[in-house]
Amino acid sequence: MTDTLADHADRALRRGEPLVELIGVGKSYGPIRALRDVDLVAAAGEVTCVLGDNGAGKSTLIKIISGLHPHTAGTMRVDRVERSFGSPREALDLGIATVYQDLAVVPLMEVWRNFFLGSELVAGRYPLAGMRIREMRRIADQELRKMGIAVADINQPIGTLSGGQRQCVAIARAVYFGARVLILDEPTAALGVKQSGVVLKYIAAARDAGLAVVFITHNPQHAYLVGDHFVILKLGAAVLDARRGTVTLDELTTQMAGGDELAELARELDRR
Amino acid sequence: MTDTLADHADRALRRGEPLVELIGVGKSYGPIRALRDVDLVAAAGEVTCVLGDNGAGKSTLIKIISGLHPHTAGTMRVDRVERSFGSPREALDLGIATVYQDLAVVPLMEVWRNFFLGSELVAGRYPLAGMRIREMRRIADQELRKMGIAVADINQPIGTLSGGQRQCVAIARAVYFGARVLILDEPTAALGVKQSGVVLKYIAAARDAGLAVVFITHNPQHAYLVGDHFVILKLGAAVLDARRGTVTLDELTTQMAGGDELAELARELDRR
Amino acid sequence: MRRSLRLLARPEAGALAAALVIFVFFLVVAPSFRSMAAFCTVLYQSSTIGIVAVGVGLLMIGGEFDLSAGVITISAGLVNSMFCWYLGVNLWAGALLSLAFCLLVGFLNGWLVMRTGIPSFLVTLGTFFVLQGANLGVTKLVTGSVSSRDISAIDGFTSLQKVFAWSFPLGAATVWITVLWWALFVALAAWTLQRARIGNWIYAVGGAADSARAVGVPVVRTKIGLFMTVSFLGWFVGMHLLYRFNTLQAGNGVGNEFLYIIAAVVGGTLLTGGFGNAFGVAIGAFIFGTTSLGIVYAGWDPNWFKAFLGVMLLLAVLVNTYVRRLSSAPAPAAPAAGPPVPVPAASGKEG
Amino acid sequence: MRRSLRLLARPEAGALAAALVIFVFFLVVAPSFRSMAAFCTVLYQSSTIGIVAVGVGLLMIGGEFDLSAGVITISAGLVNSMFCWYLGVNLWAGALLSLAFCLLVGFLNGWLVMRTGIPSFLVTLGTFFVLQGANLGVTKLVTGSVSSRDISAIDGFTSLQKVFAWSFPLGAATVWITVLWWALFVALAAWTLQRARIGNWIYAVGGAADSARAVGVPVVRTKIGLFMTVSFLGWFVGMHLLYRFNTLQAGNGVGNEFLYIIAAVVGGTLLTGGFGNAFGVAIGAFIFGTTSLGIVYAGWDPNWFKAFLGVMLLLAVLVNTYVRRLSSAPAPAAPAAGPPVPVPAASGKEG
Amino acid sequence: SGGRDDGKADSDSGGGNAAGSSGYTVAFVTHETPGDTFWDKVRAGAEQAAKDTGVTLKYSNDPDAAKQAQLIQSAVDAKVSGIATTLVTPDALAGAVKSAGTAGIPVVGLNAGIDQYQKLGALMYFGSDESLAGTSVGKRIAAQGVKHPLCVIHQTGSVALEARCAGVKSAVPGTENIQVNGADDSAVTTTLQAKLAQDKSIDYVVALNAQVALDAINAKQQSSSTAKVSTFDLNPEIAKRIKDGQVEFAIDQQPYVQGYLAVSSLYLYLKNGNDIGGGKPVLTGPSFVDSANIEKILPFTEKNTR
Ligand SMILES: Nc1ncnc2c1ncn2[C@@H]1O[C@H](COP(=O)(O)OP(=O)(O)OP(=O)(O)O)[C@@H](O)[C@H]1O
Ligand SMILES: Nc1ncnc2c1ncn2[C@@H]1O[C@H](COP(=O)(O)OP(=O)(O)OP(=O)(O)O)[C@@H](O)[C@H]1O
Ligand SMILES: [Mg+2]
Ligand SMILES: [Mg+2]
Repeated sequence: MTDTLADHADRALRRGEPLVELIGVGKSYGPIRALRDVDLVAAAGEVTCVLGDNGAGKSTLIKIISGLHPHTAGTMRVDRVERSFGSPREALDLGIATVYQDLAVVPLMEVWRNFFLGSELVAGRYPLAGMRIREMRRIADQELRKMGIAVADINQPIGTLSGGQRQCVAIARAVYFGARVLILDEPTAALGVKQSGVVLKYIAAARDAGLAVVFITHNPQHAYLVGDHFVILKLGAAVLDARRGTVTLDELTTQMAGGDELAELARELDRR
Repeated sequence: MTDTLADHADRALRRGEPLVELIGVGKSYGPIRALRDVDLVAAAGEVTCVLGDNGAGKSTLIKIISGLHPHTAGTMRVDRVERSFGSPREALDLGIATVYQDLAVVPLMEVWRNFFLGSELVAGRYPLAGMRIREMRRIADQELRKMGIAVADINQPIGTLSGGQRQCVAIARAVYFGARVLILDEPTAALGVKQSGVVLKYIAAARDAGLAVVFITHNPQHAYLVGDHFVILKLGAAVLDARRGTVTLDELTTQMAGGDELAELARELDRR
Repeated sequence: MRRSLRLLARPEAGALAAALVIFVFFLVVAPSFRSMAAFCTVLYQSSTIGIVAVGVGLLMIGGEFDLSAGVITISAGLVNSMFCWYLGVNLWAGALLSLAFCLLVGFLNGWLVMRTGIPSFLVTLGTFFVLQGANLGVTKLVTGSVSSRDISAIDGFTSLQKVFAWSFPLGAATVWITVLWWALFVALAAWTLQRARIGNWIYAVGGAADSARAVGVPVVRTKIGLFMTVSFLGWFVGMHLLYRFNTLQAGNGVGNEFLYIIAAVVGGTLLTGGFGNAFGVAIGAFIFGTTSLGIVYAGWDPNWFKAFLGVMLLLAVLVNTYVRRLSSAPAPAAPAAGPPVPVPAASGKEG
Repeated sequence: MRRSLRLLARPEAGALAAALVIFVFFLVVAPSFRSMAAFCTVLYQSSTIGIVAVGVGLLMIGGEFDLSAGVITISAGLVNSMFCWYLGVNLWAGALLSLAFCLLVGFLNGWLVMRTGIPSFLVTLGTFFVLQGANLGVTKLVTGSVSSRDISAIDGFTSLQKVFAWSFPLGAATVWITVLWWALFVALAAWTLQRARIGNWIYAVGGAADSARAVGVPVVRTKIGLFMTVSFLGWFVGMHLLYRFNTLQAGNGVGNEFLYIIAAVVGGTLLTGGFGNAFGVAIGAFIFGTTSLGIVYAGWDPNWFKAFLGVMLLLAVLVNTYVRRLSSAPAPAAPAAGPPVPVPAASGKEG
Repeated sequence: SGGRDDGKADSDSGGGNAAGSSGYTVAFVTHETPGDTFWDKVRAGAEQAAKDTGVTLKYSNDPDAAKQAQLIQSAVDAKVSGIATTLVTPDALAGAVKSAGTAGIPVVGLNAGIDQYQKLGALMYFGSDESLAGTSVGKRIAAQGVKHPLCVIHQTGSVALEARCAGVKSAVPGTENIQVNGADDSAVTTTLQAKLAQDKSIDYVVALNAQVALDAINAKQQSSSTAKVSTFDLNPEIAKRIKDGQVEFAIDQQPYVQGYLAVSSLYLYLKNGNDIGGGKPVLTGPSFVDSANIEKILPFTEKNTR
């Protein structure tokens, strides 16, 4: 899998260089303020983990970076240039690829078509040029197999896949097309232990290939396995912003769960 | 929260009595065999955990129990009576409530309407009897608060909630209406540490109130915290079927992840 | 509670604003529009569209179409009229027979849709053609012409006319009973949608039928019930036509099915189902009635009638959309591509 | 590859079977249907519906409707005819002007839909009314009557007729060039949908516009392009009508928009978008052509025409659904409520 | 060449009163389906009369009987001075016409309703009689030995069209009806083509409007049928076809006259209390247009007055 990433990664990336910077970013949905005054840096060769309660604004944050919603306050810089994306296309064109929590797949379309949607391989530059279908099928199949997912038929509508299989397609797609920045919104949520492991390996490989990775997860263990930088959101605001080394896994877990509640839970549930 | 469960639980339940039994159950989607020859017992006062890879057939299994698809082979018994459900209504009427992986909410409808959908509180028995709306709002709000979720407005369309918030609504609903059997398909997938804890507490409380719980999860830790019985599916067939005590957490994790791969992963990713 | 009231009021607020704009516009440009008589005529015209439109609106909220809703009004009248004329029996018997017939057609529509999985658009298109053909074929067979015979001399006519086509003067104006019936049906539908359990089910089967089924909503029964409601209201309007005009043209009614759909959609019903409101549909019918008669009152060139109608409709929808946006203040939509979240105002595939 | 071919062939297999059943049925019951001439007539009739239906099918796969597709054919012809007749210029200039006009209308339709978030059903309903009114109003203004004048004497007529309305004898039968054009457009659309990148986008914007946008599909441009494709094909048929019949009735074309939609849906296009197939749409048009003429060839009672049409259409759709179920062998649907998974055959809100 | 002939573009300019100068407003309500040539001429006649008499004309139309009744009602609401209306569905319109009477507004009937207009309370009637016109056509073609004519109904369920065909059938029992989609010329052509191929014994096609007659000629050529064609109503194209013999004749009920007389009679009634027709209907047709008189009529069809 490292080959895929290495093949596609932008070779001009230098470790530590900030690719995406958010400064005081805020976002309101009408009367609802989902995000306020958040700072975040996604640097090349680093994994930034965003953690937080349900409804804390994590998805909102990454939707801003990936161009799905424009932000309503603060500034965003990509490659040190201030930007406000009008559409996800603009983000994609800057090499920012995203796995959305709600997946962004088209249920009635075949798996391989979903994989290449928006970035089809074509045989020529004229408008109705044929797609290189055979190649697209092969690549889609191959990338999925690398994640340990063998779908019965790469031509089946993606709506007939299991939840986890769909998740894998979305991840494989983002990894394949993420040239500079890779954003993942709870990629391991629907995945089993094995597939989660594969995804974590992907994240590590992307980091090693020099990409900037933004990784949203509810699992502090997962975050701690690969993260360089941890941001915890609470009610739309950042309550913790720490580099690896300045925070331990236990601290992270405690922060996320709201202090002692977790200890109590473990005690309560402990049956042994 | 125990109050909710105790209030609604069927008082006639006796611990250990099998409420749902599957014997050699199989299911094909046209040419695709998603499930073959699976045995499973959900007994009152016990938590049965179903684990397995993505696409192993876990959701298919619970869809059979909850009446969404009929099975194509084997037999299912509910309360020792052989049954094949024609619709989820029949399952609900037998006190079987389900949280589906894809949630089964109606995005455009208000949160409280979704909460009570299919089981509305009405003021009378005549056809156009008014619903007890105020009461329904209060209950929905209260049940969500118990899970630590305070939605800004119980009247907002559920489609505007975050992924985790929606999950909480679905869980709260099933818990509230689950009188005898509670089925949960990856309920904690989109949840943070705190909310996951709450859900596990619910499961424990349901068990203690005498309900039979079927709990699908990818998280062996979660499963081990509450489970009495563990079934691991692989490619549609059961590969492990063990009671608590005959299996350790490590064995469970290893079985799920396919042996040594996990150890290798931990080694590979270990950066400390 | 305040907040919730605001939300409940939202869907029809836009339609209401649009109706007001159009109404005031015609008050200004058409002097003869400024009378109680004209207003009553508009109300009457709106009610004949609006009664069936209420049912069609419910059905569309429930995620289905009924293209046979226009011709069934005529079928209803013809069954009643020809049965009684041919056999010479009391008209009440014919009216009941006709009711049974219409309910059966509605049931068949719904049953076929649910049983075969064929889209309701196609199933009811089939019914539409069949009814249209049967109206003509049977009428010619029975009466030898393309219109039914005058039934005003048959027993039961006066009492039925009282029920379905009664009118009373109000100053210089005439108020038709259909307007009152319309108000009643709208109120009933509004209650059902907002307060009754079945209303919850209607929204659910239209918004996400599979999810609704999964939580135990009787999807099949709800949808079949909606089809039958539409045919019932079609029967009602058919009775009105028959007892107001005594005879019916067998070829009429065609095209009205789209007026009903237009009224529903102008009133804010989502074409893809799951969102809408009974008052909105009523206002949609009123907008249509006002516009089509307003143009006449204003005395504009009838060659351009349709063009005016089109422009007015577009205006109404624009005002509607604009006001609803204002009042619900949703996420500032990403430029051009429509809001990405299911905020009803402009969501779904139409967004 | 074998497997994939089977899958690609699937959507239209049902429609094809239905077409064959209907065709053979009429071969059996109508002796005069059994001739090359009759077949060519059916093909011609199908092509005049089918050409626009291809575009409408693409648009519906892309999740939108165009109700103005019927009248725009007449608008196209009228613009060409009246411009050249009034100014006495070469007809080619008028044809190009008309093309520009039609593309503009298509663009406006699409732009309004995307910009305002108003459902395309309403926007194009507005355009439909406006065009219908303008056709009549302008024609009356320019020519003083409600039909355009004979243009067969104006320069460029013969060459344009060669392009749009040429025909050649084939034995006793006449083959119209529209049939060839139709085949070409269908082939092009089929290529686009199956093989071109834009086809991928069309399915995506119809199946899940928000998801498509999220992965970088230019949703707005794709949809506007689809609206313009429909107007282009409308223009094409308008040119055929003009150069075949020389004069046009300003009130014509109304109602055809639904024939296009019917052809698309009978051919297996999902009314809610995201699923369908160019060949399917073509077969849908052919089924419609065969049925409506077959009834005439069979000499059945014309009073019942619509009833026969309705029954035949329902039959066609039933055969289509049944064959598709068989060939794709999806999950055995839960009784009555339709399959709970998005297997296209009968999914979506219509399921 | 071949375009508009600049010389005669503005035919009906000329003197006369400006509209409205006599102070009367006449509502003119018909069952026109928009875009029909026939009704266009009725309206042209009405407009000319309005211009000549200084009446303000309000024309409106709807083919649906209930909506037509509604249009009459709105004219009553608008307190016009007089109403001219077609009475194609007398029973359905009776209520609205009565309410005009109650409001003291004079009503005249035109085009259809010759037997019922008096019962409804209309003062005068100008028109032909659809079934009489049909019978005249039937008699004329029966005299040529026609056995099996085809009568083409281009609007489903239209009372007026059915009456014409019934008239033809009363004179030629072998008459067969066919329904076509009048809004689509290619559909009309192919349907007729199919019918002519299906039944070779059809020896005559009676079209009920001019455009359908043109389509019938097309269909005839395509199916190499020898059936002859005649039509109701005129337009410039048909006039030319009559001249070159492709259409045998057209039966004309002089729509322009119907419109003109309906408005001017109301004017005279209001102004002067006149009663045209002396309590009897005034017939404007049927009159035949064939090769014998086409030369005289051709120029008028070009001007849209015949
Ligand atoms: N409607 C369907 N049609 C065809 N195949 C299906 C359908 N539903 C599920 N499948 C297939 O059946 C298999 C089992 O699916 P299922 O959803 O039960 O898996 P799962 O164990 O729940 O996986 P996950 O953990 O990813 O949710 C998968 O291979 C899936 O592609
Ligand atoms: N389109 C919208 N309209 C209104 N409110 C919204 C919208 N989208 C999100 N919200 C609200 O914004 C808040 C943040 O939502 P977001 O989806 O960013 O949370 P999240 O951190 O991703 O949660 P989760 O972990 O549950 O996915 C929530 O309260 C949610 O209800
Ligand atoms: Mg989220
Ligand atoms: Mg699953």
